[in-house]
Amino acid sequence: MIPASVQILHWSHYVAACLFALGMFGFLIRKNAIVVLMCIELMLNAVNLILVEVSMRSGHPEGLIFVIFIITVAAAEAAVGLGIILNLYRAKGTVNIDAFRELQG
Amino acid sequence: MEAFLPIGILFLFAVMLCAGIYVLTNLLGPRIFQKNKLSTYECGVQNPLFETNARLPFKFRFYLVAVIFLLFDVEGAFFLPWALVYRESLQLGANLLIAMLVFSVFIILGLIYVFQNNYLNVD
Amino acid sequence: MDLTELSIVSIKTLLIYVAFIQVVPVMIWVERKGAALIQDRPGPNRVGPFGVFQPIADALKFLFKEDPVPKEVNRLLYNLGPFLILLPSSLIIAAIPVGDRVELFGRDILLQVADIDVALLFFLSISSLGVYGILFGGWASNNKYSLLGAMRSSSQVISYEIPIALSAANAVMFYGTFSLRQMVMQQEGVLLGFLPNWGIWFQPIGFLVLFVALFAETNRLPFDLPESEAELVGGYHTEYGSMKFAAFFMAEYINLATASALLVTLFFGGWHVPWLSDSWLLLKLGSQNVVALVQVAMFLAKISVLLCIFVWVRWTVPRFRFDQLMHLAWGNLIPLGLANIIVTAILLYFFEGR
Amino acid sequence: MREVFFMIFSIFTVLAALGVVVSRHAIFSAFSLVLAFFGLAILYLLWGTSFVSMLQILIYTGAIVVLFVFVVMLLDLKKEETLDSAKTGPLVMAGLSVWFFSLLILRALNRATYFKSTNVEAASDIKSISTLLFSKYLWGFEILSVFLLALIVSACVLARAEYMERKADQ
Repeated sequence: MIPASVQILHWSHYVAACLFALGMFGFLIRKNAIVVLMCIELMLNAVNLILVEVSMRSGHPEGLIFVIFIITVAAAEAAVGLGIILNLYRAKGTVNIDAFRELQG
Repeated sequence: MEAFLPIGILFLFAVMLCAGIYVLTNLLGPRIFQKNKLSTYECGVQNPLFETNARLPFKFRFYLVAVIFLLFDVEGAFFLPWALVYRESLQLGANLLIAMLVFSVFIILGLIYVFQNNYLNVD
Repeated sequence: MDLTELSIVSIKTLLIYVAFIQVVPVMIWVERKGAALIQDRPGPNRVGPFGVFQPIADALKFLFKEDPVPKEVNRLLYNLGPFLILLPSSLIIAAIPVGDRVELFGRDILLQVADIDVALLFFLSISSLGVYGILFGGWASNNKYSLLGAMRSSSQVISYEIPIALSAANAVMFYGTFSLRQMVMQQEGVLLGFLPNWGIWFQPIGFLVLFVALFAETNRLPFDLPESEAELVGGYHTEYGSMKFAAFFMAEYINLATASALLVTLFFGGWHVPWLSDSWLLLKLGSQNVVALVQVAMFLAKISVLLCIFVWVRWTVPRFRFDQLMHLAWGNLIPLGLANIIVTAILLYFFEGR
Repeated sequence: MREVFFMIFSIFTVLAALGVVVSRHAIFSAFSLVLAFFGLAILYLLWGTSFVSMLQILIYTGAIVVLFVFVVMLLDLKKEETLDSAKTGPLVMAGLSVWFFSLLILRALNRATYFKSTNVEAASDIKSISTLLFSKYLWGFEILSVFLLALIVSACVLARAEYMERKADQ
């Protein structure tokens, strides 16, 4: 294993950072619960992109295995998250996250 | 990566075809707009029948189909890499066969569960 | 990727794409003539001899018809709807190996848009994108019937994607590769003396599952529920006018052609002439280009046989009810595909395992 | 040649991701999510992993976002005011945290040096990924199947079709 001083910062680093930043921004700002879930998916994809890029440039394919597992977990998260949102919609009649404030006493 | 360049070219041709269709239709088609032509098709009924809430549960079954599809699609996708390496791995013994049998047991359990509570009787 | 190679690739892509688009008018004519034959009526014979120019007349009619866009429809998705189906179905053409290779301009040109090593996986994932055209088209036309039609049609299309994935996995297990070109290479010559060396003899159940699932994937009868005139007034393309309505059917026929091309590539030996091996053909016919011509003709013959079967089934089998349709997918095809994979895995172990 | 494609599709993906956050109606954000994932799949392709990019299109764009679109079509959402109705406080805080976080990532990555293994090309085609998946990570694969079974049960219970029917019919 020889340390390689590869040109570190590449386009996809910026893309991944922007994706994560946008996902986080949407997660904090948006009022619609479904769009919040979509922004979480965006964040997961930013992680995937960095994993693919680093594993391809360094030659270790383990990163790709992690990407496959992350895709599965993201599918799981979307399925259960949307199930919860549907139940909240049935209980509250709206998907706006301001309405789900039961625990605030 | 080089092999995917022709697919990009094919995509360009497809986009050109679609744009051609869209532009030709707008150029050649006549423009005679009457009121009733512009409202969506309602079978002649003025106020659409099922405006009430009754539609909600009917549509929930489609959500169920989509969720169960998502989970089984992920499981189906795991069969693809397995199938790729299964034939060579037989020389090294049957551990891939056993791995897939265990995987299929859980899929079958999932299918049985879905069918037993007939979540999928979408009618 | 110098310029000459780029131009060769783009010309080849254009030729193959136009060839696949020519399937649409031919299929319109075959469909109407086939239906007429089955229902014992003459069918279109006014426009030109035997109604051969009828598809052209239809195309012109669609072009010159007005395209009324209802008011309360949101423009972007409404206009994008039909093209979101047409784009994926034309992208799938890239994975189909039409012929072996041709020696022109001193180069070996593969008779295939893109020889990628993930061709079958590419086919699966791009065909799963077709759902968006149905969903957005149905939702954007802002009409109860088209919304429900879009939901029913897309739940049918997605629940038939899993049997396709399972039978594809079965095929990959046999051929040991995703590339459709290698799969066709392995189906050459003669098997057990009298059979052509096709894939169907090894995986009959895989073929059955894929054949039925591809019917549903292309929304063909007997899985024609979303467009069934009786219940849903035309399903998700109720609100579409002239050429956009034609775009839906163009996409359906291109899907039909690519689906039968996939069946031919996986199970009926692609561009191989049955019983004859390529080297023998090269010996007989001299130059490689003539052999390639014969191979492409054989590929087209096999596809047309399957297309006629599609048309024949459409006009003889009654339509499924929606829950029967879902039961067929989840209750019969998916367990059958799964069992097929397990059984073939075990058999392979006994024949080849240590 | 490859750098040009990288630049085009990077910008395309970021713009599509921006569309997800900004668009007014949930179905437009779902549509731009599809474009973002498609752009990402092409980026993976440019990096050379055709298997992961096809998997991304197959599962992410072909199943997860379809589920999102189904749910959005299920609940007839009205067009909502997105950004201007939010109070300015969380907006500024969110913007700052976003900016700070992306800076953090870039800073950390800048110093990372890779230990380049010898066989870059061999390690990345499908066969080697699959053999690795089923040799070293076989247990992860088995645990995944149990995980997916638990998911099927939980997703079905969450949907609770019968209970919803009764509730909606009252």
